[in-house]
Amino acid sequence: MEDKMKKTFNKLAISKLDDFVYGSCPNPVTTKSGMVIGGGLVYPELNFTLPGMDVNDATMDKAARIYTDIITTSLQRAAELKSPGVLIEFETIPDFTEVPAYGRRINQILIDEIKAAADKYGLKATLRTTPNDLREMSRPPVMRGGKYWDTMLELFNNCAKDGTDFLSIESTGGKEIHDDALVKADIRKSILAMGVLGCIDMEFLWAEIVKICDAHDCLPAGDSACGFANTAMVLAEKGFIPRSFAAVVRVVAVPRSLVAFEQGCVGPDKDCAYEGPYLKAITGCPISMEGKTAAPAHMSPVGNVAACVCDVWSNESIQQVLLLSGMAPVVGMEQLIYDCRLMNAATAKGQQFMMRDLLSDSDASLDPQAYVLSPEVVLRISAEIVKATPDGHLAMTIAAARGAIEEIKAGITSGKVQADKRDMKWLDKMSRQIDTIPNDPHEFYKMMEPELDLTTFTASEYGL
Amino acid sequence: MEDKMKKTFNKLAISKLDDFVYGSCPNPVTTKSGMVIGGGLVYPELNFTLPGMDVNDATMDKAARIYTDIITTSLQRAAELKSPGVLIEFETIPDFTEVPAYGRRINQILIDEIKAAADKYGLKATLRTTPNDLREMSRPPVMRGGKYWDTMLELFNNCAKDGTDFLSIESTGGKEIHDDALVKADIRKSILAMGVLGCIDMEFLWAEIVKICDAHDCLPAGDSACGFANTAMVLAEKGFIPRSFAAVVRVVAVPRSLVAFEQGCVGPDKDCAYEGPYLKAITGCPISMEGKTAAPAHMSPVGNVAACVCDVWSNESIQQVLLLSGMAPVVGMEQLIYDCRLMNAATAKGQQFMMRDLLSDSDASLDPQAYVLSPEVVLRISAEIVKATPDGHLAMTIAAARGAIEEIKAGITSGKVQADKRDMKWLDKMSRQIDTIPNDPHEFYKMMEPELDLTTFTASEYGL
Amino acid sequence: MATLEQVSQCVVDGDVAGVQGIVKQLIDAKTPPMDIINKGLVAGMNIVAPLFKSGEMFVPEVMESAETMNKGMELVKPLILDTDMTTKGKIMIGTVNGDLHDIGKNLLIMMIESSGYTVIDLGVDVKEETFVSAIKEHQPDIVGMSSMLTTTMMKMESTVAEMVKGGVRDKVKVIIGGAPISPDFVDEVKADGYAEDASTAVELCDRMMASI
Amino acid sequence: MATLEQVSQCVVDGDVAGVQGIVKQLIDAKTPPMDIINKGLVAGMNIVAPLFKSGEMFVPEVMESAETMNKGMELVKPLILDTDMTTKGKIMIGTVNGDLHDIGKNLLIMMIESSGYTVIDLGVDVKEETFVSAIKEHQPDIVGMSSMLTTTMMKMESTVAEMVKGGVRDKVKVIIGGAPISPDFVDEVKADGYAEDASTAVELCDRMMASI
Ligand SMILES: [Zn+2]
Ligand SMILES: [Zn+2]
Ligand SMILES: [Zn+2]
Repeated sequence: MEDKMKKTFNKLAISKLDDFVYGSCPNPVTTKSGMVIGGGLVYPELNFTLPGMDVNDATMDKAARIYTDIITTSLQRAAELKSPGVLIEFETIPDFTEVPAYGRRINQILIDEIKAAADKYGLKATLRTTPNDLREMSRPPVMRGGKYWDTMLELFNNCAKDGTDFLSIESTGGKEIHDDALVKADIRKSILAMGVLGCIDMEFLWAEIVKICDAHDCLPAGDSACGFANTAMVLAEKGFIPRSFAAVVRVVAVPRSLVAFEQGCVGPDKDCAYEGPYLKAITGCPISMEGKTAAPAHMSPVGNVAACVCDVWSNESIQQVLLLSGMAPVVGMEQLIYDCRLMNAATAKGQQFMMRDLLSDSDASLDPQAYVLSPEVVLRISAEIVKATPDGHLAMTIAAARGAIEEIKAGITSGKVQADKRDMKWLDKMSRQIDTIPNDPHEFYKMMEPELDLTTFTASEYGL
Repeated sequence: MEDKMKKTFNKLAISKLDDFVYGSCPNPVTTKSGMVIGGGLVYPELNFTLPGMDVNDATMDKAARIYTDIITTSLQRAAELKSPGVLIEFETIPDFTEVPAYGRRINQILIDEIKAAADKYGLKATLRTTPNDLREMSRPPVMRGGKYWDTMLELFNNCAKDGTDFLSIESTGGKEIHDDALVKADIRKSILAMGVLGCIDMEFLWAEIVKICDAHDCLPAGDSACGFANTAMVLAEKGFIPRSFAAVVRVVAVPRSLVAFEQGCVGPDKDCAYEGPYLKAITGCPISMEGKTAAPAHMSPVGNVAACVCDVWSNESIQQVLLLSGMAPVVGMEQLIYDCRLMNAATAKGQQFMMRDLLSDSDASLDPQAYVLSPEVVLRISAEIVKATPDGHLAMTIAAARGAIEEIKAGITSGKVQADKRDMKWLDKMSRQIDTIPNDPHEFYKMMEPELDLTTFTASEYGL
Repeated sequence: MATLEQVSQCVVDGDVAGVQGIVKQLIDAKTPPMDIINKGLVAGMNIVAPLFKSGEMFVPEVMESAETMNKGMELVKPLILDTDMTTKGKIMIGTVNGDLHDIGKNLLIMMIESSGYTVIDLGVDVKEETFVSAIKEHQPDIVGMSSMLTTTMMKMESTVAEMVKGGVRDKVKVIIGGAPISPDFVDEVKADGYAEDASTAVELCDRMMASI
Repeated sequence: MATLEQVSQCVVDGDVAGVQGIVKQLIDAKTPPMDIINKGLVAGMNIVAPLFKSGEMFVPEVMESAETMNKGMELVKPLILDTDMTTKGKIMIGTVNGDLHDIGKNLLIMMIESSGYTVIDLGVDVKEETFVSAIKEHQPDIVGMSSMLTTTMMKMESTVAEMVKGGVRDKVKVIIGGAPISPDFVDEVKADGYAEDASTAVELCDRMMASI
């Protein structure tokens, strides 16, 4: 079993703290509308979803009206607030991917309204389309073919053809194993799920998505370990699993999400991929991040620190509900724009590094999950990850886990990060577990096989 | 007709830009729970309201459950995020003031749960109670007696007795005239409404509220020109009236809201009083402000600049509705805490002035309403206002209006603030109108009387 | 020689002081009074409305235009029969029980009135029974209710219920609006239409009248 | 000499490796098997549940406790009659049609099971008809439905409707939960109860069972 990296990242694209800041990166991306993402300014990225309702033939007109209303009012507000540009994410709901005609219809509405806002207000905007990873609708998941695969690719293809600027996905390869890793706080299983299964699956999946992008005037943007590391964050926030465990899982996700870039992604990486700062350090590509302004979608311990090196700043998602001032997506747009204004004002004065450090200082000492997102920690662990690149994804993932554990331990010991009294015990336990992992992914899989629930998982779907 | 100022502010409490920043002020206020407001840290202030529902005997149990749920979950989140302290505002809905037993019951729930959170988490929290100004329920309003006056004072009294820390109100004296001033963009009528009627009424009203506070262990916090200047902001945001007019109205509100401090208020002034920075400069007392994090309550052009010199940072209000992550008030608490963390992180590094300037830079040039909230403009106009103090409230209000007009004109001319092409015309028109105002408030009132709708307004209620 | 276009322009410019002079000239020149109204004064307001909607005119300017139109009307009205004066319809407006917000309601009334409707303003804090008895008295085509508070929006439902009880619900169209009101709320309170703001309210009324 | 307290402690500590040795000693010492279960194993889980709720124990620790309990049970079960084993009730759980989220559902099942209920797990993306046929087959006391998406929450309503049609609605209590679900939603979909999270779900089930 060999990694099929089209591109390899043997060294950091950004190695110095003085080059690592929000708004700019070595490989900025220019959109059709002329926004240069990573070219200096931080742009807002708005995502939104339907309120509680059924989606079917009978309700699609209503759904279309709701999306039309959301996009027109949000773009109008962006124009009123003189935003220099806006990224819109269309993260589909499962029904929209299952019935690609539904998803395509909404996608077209967004494309049309973005165009209309350009004409009406001179607003620059760009669209990211993120279909659902339908493959887990089969239980156990069927990863490389079958009706869900075909259906999902149909939506990717059609949206690319219709003029979407970016394609993304939150791919789920390995999740069927990782869910169990999370509730058992089992770091080995997490490493197997993301560092072996996830990487194998993303190589296959992203090779396909990149092909679709190449066939149309469309850019492959990136993936998110949302169902892995964000689920860990949510569970930690509820007190279900240790925060230190969730922090390590976050970093374990890095080599997995990096695979998208090895296969040709150019960014901006997905907003909910909090592993983004690592990807930016390693690849030099722009990233989208979300933090306090995404609180309507999920609470987090990383509300400010998440912004330190973002190139796009997102609200994650909000359903169309009426708040006192207006509809929630418009509120989200306004809040994002003010956040971006503040960061960009600092850049205009050459104070972006100082702002970055304040964003980091304000959170990093309060939670290990925030600590591992602080720029200097990110750079140190990223350096460990790329050192392991020649040895493949499993080695990189082990390096990520080890790096995170050592950094958090050192942070706790030196008082740089507060921790629960139980965290050190868990970190030690994780260290010991990682020491038992063999270097060969196949051997590792064989070792773990007895502990896997094989009713939820088909090894051959991963070429194992 | 003479102004009855118990305290006069003949000079600025803060006259230098280097002393004018968020989090600290010359006259900090210490709460029973040990928070020092204006003593260095910016604290969050959370306000919330019921979702769409009737309030009556049959539903009060439900309302009580909702308030209990809001306060417990919000304080829990504040504790989880390690907030150094929290201000809770109970801004009543009209039914709670009309039936003081309702308001008192909810107020007691908040007091109890604040106490419970102190015991459970060690969280410092404090309560501001803001009854409604019921007097406008009579049409024309009855300002100095009658059933609405008695009912309103009953709630003030009982909440003070029960242990509320702060009393506030958004008083409405003069609003019956000001509504018309707004839709006609008539600056003279605005000055009459706030600089004469509002000031006269607030002297009377706040003398009473301060008495109530003195009788109990309670502090008079301050008033807001919400129904005046915030209505102007909302109308300007809809494109109904000129932004420059709304900006001038904001500053016109300053002497009116200052009356609360002349009568003994100590702050923190009301969150929605965007005239707060002026009050802080003049009185040296702490202020609460709201901006981007209050977008669920109302959109605004001052999302960041509003924070420049705040001591408390508020969400204005949010109804109890479910968002994707949880209930909206908890989301509000989280967002406020992250905003405060960032400001406080800057203070910890001695970079609070730099942060203040970025907050200002990011908005001030984009809208005259933001421009008049930038700290240096605030200090300059405030200096003009206090110069007029010996001549009374009308003179101060005229000075405020003139100062605002001149500053905005100069800002537009020098390119410091963008304006609509029609703004300069409106500024000139306002200047000309102000030139016709006599110095004597009585004479001014007589001059304006023919233009007033006397069916909506009773002069004798203002001692005129 | 004064023209009907000049009358329109006066209205657009809100030239309260100048309009009567021009209208007088036209009357003296035997211009048909209904032309002065329809091709002059009302034509002017028909230019104003879209300018307001697109943000090129402010409310105070629209109010001056409306005042200018009324000034012109003062001179023309005595010259025509009452029956010649048409109204687009009769609309009754009120802020619901417990709610004191009136500035939005007043803007709405101004917009609706100057677009050619007859308006009956019930004011603020209007009790359920008051709506019903006023409907019986004035027989409006449309009843508009506004609410600005989450705790008064439910009064729309009880007001409609009271209309049903009073036997007048099917005699009027009911439209609603206000900050906490979403389009879905129309069904919930059994109303007929929703308007987001003053401009769209006029369009809504036009649609409602067309469907009566 | 081993004690029942030691058994409890093993469960609390999640001592999967050690529990069987101690249980064996107690069996050899003729401790009544039902005492080993109730005063040892179950007593341990009764300590665990509140520690989890207060945040002093993590889910993986609770899972180890549950596993420890099961290890102990393996030895004791053959010594008792099937009829001696009581269950607090039978609960059926599924994520609704179109929804793939299962981690929350699985946590819930673990918590409910280790508190003494028998659980039937229908999995994710459970069609309306599947709920109904499974109710007929397994005859649970309570049916729990979860949904994590605003666009699948409505499936709760259609599932309850299907239960009515299938004639099984009044044979079970229906409880619901999930991120987009608010307590008010219970009435909307005609369910019987709402749980905010796994801990409160157990309490809800206890209340529901008491009311049956
Ligand atoms: Zn995600
Ligand atoms: Zn997203
Ligand atoms: Zn207010």
